[in-house]
Amino acid sequence: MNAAAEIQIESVSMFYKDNKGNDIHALNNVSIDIQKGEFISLLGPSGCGKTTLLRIIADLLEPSMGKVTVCGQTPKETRMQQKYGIVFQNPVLYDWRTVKNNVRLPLEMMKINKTEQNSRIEKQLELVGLTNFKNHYPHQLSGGMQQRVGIARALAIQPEILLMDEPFSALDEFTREKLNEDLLRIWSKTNKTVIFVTHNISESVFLSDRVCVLSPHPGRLSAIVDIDLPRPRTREIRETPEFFSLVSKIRNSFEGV
Amino acid sequence: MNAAAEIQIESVSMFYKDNKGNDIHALNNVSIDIQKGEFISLLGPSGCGKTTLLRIIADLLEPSMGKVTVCGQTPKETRMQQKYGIVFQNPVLYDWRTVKNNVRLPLEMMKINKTEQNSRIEKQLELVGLTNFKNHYPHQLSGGMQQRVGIARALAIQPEILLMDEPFSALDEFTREKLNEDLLRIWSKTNKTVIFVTHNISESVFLSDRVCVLSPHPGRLSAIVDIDLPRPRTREIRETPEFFSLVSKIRNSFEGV
Amino acid sequence: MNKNKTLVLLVWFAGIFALWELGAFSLVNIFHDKMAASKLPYPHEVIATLAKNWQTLSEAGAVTFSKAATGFALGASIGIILAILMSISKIAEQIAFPYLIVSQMIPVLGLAPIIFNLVRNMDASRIIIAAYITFFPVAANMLSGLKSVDIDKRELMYSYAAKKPSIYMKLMLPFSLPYLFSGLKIAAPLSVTASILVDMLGSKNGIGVKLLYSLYGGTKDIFWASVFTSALMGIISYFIVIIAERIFIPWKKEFNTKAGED
Amino acid sequence: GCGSNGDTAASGSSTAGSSASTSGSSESTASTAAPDKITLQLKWLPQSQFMGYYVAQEKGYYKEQGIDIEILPGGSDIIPEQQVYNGVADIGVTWVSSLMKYQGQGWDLVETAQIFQKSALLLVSKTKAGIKTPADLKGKKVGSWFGGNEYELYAMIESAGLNRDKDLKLVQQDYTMDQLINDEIEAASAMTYNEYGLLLESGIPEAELSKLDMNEHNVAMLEDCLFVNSEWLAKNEDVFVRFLKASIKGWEEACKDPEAAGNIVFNVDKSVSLEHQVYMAKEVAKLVVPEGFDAAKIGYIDNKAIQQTADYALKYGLLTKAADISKCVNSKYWEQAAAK
Amino acid sequence: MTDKLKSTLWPLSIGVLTLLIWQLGGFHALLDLKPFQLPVPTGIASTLAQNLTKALRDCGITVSGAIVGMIIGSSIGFLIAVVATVFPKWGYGGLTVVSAFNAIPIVALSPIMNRWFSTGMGQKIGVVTVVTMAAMAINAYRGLTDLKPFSLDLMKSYAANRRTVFFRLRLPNCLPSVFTALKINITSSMIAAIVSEYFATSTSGLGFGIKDNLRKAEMAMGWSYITIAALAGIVLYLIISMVERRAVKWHASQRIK
Ligand SMILES: Nc1ncnc2c1ncn2[C@@H]1O[C@H](COP(=O)(O)OP(=O)(O)OP(=O)(O)O)[C@@H](O)[C@H]1O
Ligand SMILES: Nc1ncnc2c1ncn2[C@@H]1O[C@H](COP(=O)(O)OP(=O)(O)OP(=O)(O)O)[C@@H](O)[C@H]1O
Ligand SMILES: Cc1ncc(C[n+]2csc(CCO)c2C)c(N)n1
Ligand SMILES: [Mg+2]
Ligand SMILES: [Mg+2]
Repeated sequence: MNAAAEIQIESVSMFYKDNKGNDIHALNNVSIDIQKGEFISLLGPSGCGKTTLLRIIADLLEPSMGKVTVCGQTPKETRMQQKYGIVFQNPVLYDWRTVKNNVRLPLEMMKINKTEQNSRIEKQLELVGLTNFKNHYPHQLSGGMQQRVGIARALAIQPEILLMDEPFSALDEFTREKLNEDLLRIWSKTNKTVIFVTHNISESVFLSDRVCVLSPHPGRLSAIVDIDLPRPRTREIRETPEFFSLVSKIRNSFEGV
Repeated sequence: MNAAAEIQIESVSMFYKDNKGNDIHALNNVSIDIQKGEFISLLGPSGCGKTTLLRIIADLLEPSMGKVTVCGQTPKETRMQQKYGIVFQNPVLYDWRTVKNNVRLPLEMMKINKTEQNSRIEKQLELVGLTNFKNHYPHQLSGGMQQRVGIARALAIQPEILLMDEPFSALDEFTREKLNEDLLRIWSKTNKTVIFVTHNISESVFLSDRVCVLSPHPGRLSAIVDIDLPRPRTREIRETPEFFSLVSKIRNSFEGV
Repeated sequence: MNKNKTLVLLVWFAGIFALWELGAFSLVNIFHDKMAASKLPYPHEVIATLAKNWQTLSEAGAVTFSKAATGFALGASIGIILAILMSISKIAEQIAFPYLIVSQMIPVLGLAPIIFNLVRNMDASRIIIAAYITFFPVAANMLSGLKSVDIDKRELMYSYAAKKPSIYMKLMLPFSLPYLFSGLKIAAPLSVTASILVDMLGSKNGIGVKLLYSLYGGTKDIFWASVFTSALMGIISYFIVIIAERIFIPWKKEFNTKAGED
Repeated sequence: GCGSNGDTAASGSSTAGSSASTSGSSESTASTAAPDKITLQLKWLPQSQFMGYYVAQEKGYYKEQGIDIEILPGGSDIIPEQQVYNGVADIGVTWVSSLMKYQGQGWDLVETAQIFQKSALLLVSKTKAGIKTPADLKGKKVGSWFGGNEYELYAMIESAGLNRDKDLKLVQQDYTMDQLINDEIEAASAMTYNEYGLLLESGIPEAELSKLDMNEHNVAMLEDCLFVNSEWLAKNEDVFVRFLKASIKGWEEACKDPEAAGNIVFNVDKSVSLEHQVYMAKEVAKLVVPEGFDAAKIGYIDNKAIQQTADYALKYGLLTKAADISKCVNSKYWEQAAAK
Repeated sequence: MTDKLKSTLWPLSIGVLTLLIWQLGGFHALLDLKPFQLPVPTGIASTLAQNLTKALRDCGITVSGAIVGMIIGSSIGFLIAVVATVFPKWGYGGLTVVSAFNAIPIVALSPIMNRWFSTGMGQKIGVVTVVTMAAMAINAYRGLTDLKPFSLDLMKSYAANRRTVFFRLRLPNCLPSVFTALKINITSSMIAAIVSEYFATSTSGLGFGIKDNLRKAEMAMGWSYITIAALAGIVLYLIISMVERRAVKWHASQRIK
């Protein structure tokens, strides 16, 4: 156990109740230490507990067993200090707010002044390529566009800890790769901690310092793979043999499940 | 124009209205002929109009201009004959039905007898790996599991025409690849027409007879690529140079946008 | 209802009781209001009267309550049917809704003779009047539920070329159940009101009769005890709807309230 | 005009009309034939105001006449004229002026007996308000039930030379006396037999109250009478005569022993105290059989009083044209019934 | 535009047809009514024309009482819903209490309010207040608590306090329900105001006019007052639905074709 770790996940288990009152064992004894400024990915098959783990870290869910420490305090305290920025698996936009105002939402909450709000909104919408849609309502957007609004909203916070749950799953490969790079650029400038849920192995390799592979039923940590590719990473790195070998290493640890 | 085509899309354009009443040009003059039994993919960046086109074919939307013919009749007539099976981009499950009963929904509508219903449900849930969750409610499932229920529901219909809107986007690569193969197996056995929206190039190459690449703002057909890989296709084909060359061909046509 | 909620409810009623008691006390002793007994009588006295006359009041209450149930059943059914008709056709809604509002503006005093002439039977007229008073909130709520159905959920049905009956049975109705139940929660106590009003249209017994006679006969204590009884019936009817809601909406198991706030 | 007159009814005065006519008025045969069902619509709640009918019912006088009676209570939302015209009830109790108004509008209703011979309406005030004569009403807030009950007040006000719109403020009363007790109004409408008694029972001593009596100021209009739909009457003459017979007998008995009558009414409905019911019975007796009135003539229609009622109704705006008394009223059945 | 035209033309033409049937004695034949029981439209109209100023004055009195009472009652109802939302444990009782009030008939309430308020207006407002509380409380409660999945999680992740959650999430979310309640309350406030006037210490208002005239066999007068009440009700309803269309245009109910 590393005392200096920014996020300590200690033997976390999670049981849900099904509608007959039986336990569904979603996570089993997961322990991970995450360093400050680290970019870590959670990888695993559908239903293995990635979202569950993320929600526990974000204090949206209490673990049934075990404990999570974030910045030396409870997740709740961290949450109360507004240190989290979360991209949810479904975009969770507010129907009554336009794109612009959905992104503005957390900024209002953080008492950021209006001009700063506007400039951040501009910047993030630019980043995700939605500048022309800023006055649209969510129901007027395509699925991928909605997801991008959710990304812009989380990035606009410039959070200490960025939790992203399959943020790019609804995006085409090009937008995805572009946003991968943008994300890395932002991250390297600000040195925030990122926990990134994905089911795309090469994405996880491209982005992360470490990749945590979860196996399902119940969700267990089956491997942690260090990604020792140099940074800054650019598009070209995807073509290198090191990259491929890491991808297949992970794929194997995955398949071994 | 091919008179024998199962689905004829003729110069279809689509305008939405934004909230100021201005037109949003979503599709511009798209024409595609799709043969009976063909597996065709729609590929394109987020917001380029893939869903819009699919919805027009499915008679969920009227094109602003142009016309679509399906099986020699209007999409409406085809819809009324219950020939469509659709996987929506978000799973669209009914909260008040369990997994099992969500899959059952279209079967009830098609007046299929109860034993047949049950056997089809079993089979499809088996296929998507949700047998153990058949009595759960949608809110008790992970994102990817919900999407798989949507897939099972569409397959259970055994439709003439299968329209799939990014069905595997929330799935991990392994599940995805497995389902890719399952889908091909089912398709080759039944020889149904499939229109498959995806933003995953290699998936589109693996699955399709032809890949239609759309470019955005407004959505236009920028290329149609024939995939002349032999069938039946198995996992191994993904490693062949032909596969790679097709992928990069499409990637290029894509990037050329 | 669990023990906790019962307790909460008890605290509520105790609180209201105490406040009321205080109010009555100050009316008598601080404001020296000579109308105190009819403005705000001591609740303990009302309850004492209620206890003393429990036999007659509960009998009268039962008569009224059973009529309320009939009126409610009919009114709610009409409300649901109207809402469905209005949701099936926008034109129907545009035609009907304004006239439903108009219908609600016709007081029973003007309506009763017309209804009687229609059905030529006093008991039937009474039931119709009770239903007439009850149906509107059900219709309005149900309609707003039917109109709130997510568009993608509708499209799924549409893609199956589902017929109207299955669309309603399998989608629209289940979806709008929570809305319907809101309407029923409003309508259930209202049906007690309606039934009381119908009592007043020349019935021989019922809590409405007690209310009217005691009001005009100057028996203030019975009047207030009857008011309490009708309120109590309202609460009972409300709880019946709540129980029904639990039974009919099992999938709505508070998965929204689970994530509390700080 | 007052709708169809008594002629049509008179023409069928033979016993041919009714199927139950064979049982006639002989008191013994009633038990064999099925009794005729009759519904009576009261103008107000079941109280000693209507004790005659309750006594007759209780003592079986209707049964003796081969009548199965149902007495429908009234209330603030019930208009007896409409109930009878629509056929909800066969026979109704209402105030004469109100009936005249309906007749004037074309409702085919006819008065057949006058139960109350005097007006029972009072204007009651607290002595401290200083209202001793109608003229003292000037500048006061005066309560009325309206809806046809205001014309005696109009007559009283204008007979004192006051203008009812300018010289005082007439407001609506809610059928309780609370507004007077609460000093929201200075004078309130009250019936001698009911509201006035309620005031006393509420603890206000009689000495603190002053009342203006319509009869004393010669502005009385007739109140409780029996009326029917002419069409119905034509088909049910015999039953109706038998009904009148039993009712008169009931009233006679009730006025003889109001205490007992009050008790009988109390047993019908206990929401009002026995004490008040008995008080009411005693007061009502004074209206049905006033001093000097022959108890055998209960229900007698005094054309002079009717005429005065009609005159005031016309003068103070209830009626727009004079009522033809001969068509509004038909005494024939009462005469048949009263003839022993 | 044509849609708007249709939406007024249809009800209007039905109304005209109804009036015509009524005028020509259709209802009288059907219901076996005499014109002196139910006057014909022209009779009502000419009576109304003769007494228009008085009728309008009475209408003003009733409508203003109804509106003020509705505003107070709806506000109280809303407040109760808020309490029930913010303090779920305790607020639950408030909803029960409010439904108890809903079971006290106007006929009993009016004399009570006569004691409490010496003026007709005060009494009217008092009655309407009590009558309109429940519909608002119950509907607003549903609107405040029936949130889309995860929308509360989003707020929680911002460490939003109750106040913020309330104003930024619950309040906009409950708007559609509030409008439903207002539509119900429009009618119930009018009828409550009217019936309260049956017993008010005053001789003005539509209720007095209706009752006084109907009792005195002045049917045309009585029905002209009923007509005015109906018209006032419609106008109030139209105002509410116009505001609704503007305020909740993002909601599904405003988007169905
Ligand atoms: N509210 C709930 N009630 C009951 N079971 C639940 C609930 N939420 C999740 N589960 C179960 O917990 C397990 C893990 O779910 P989770 O959402 O964490 O998966 P995931 O790894 O995010 O999957 P995906 O990639 O499909 O999103 C699943 O088996 C799911 O059925
Ligand atoms: N209801 C609507 N109202 C207005 N504009 C809309 C509506 N639906 C879609 N659009 C617009 O039409 C364009 C195409 O949307 P569509 O959903 O077809 O994209 P897509 O190709 O499916 O994208 P994605 O991959 O992100 O799902 C987008 O620009 C979107 O903003
Ligand atoms: C419908 C109607 N309601 C009340 C009265 C007035 N009124 C007549 S008798 C009576 C009871 C006296 O105890 C009252 C209040 C009426 N004439 N008509
Ligand atoms: Mg997940
Ligand atoms: Mg799409």
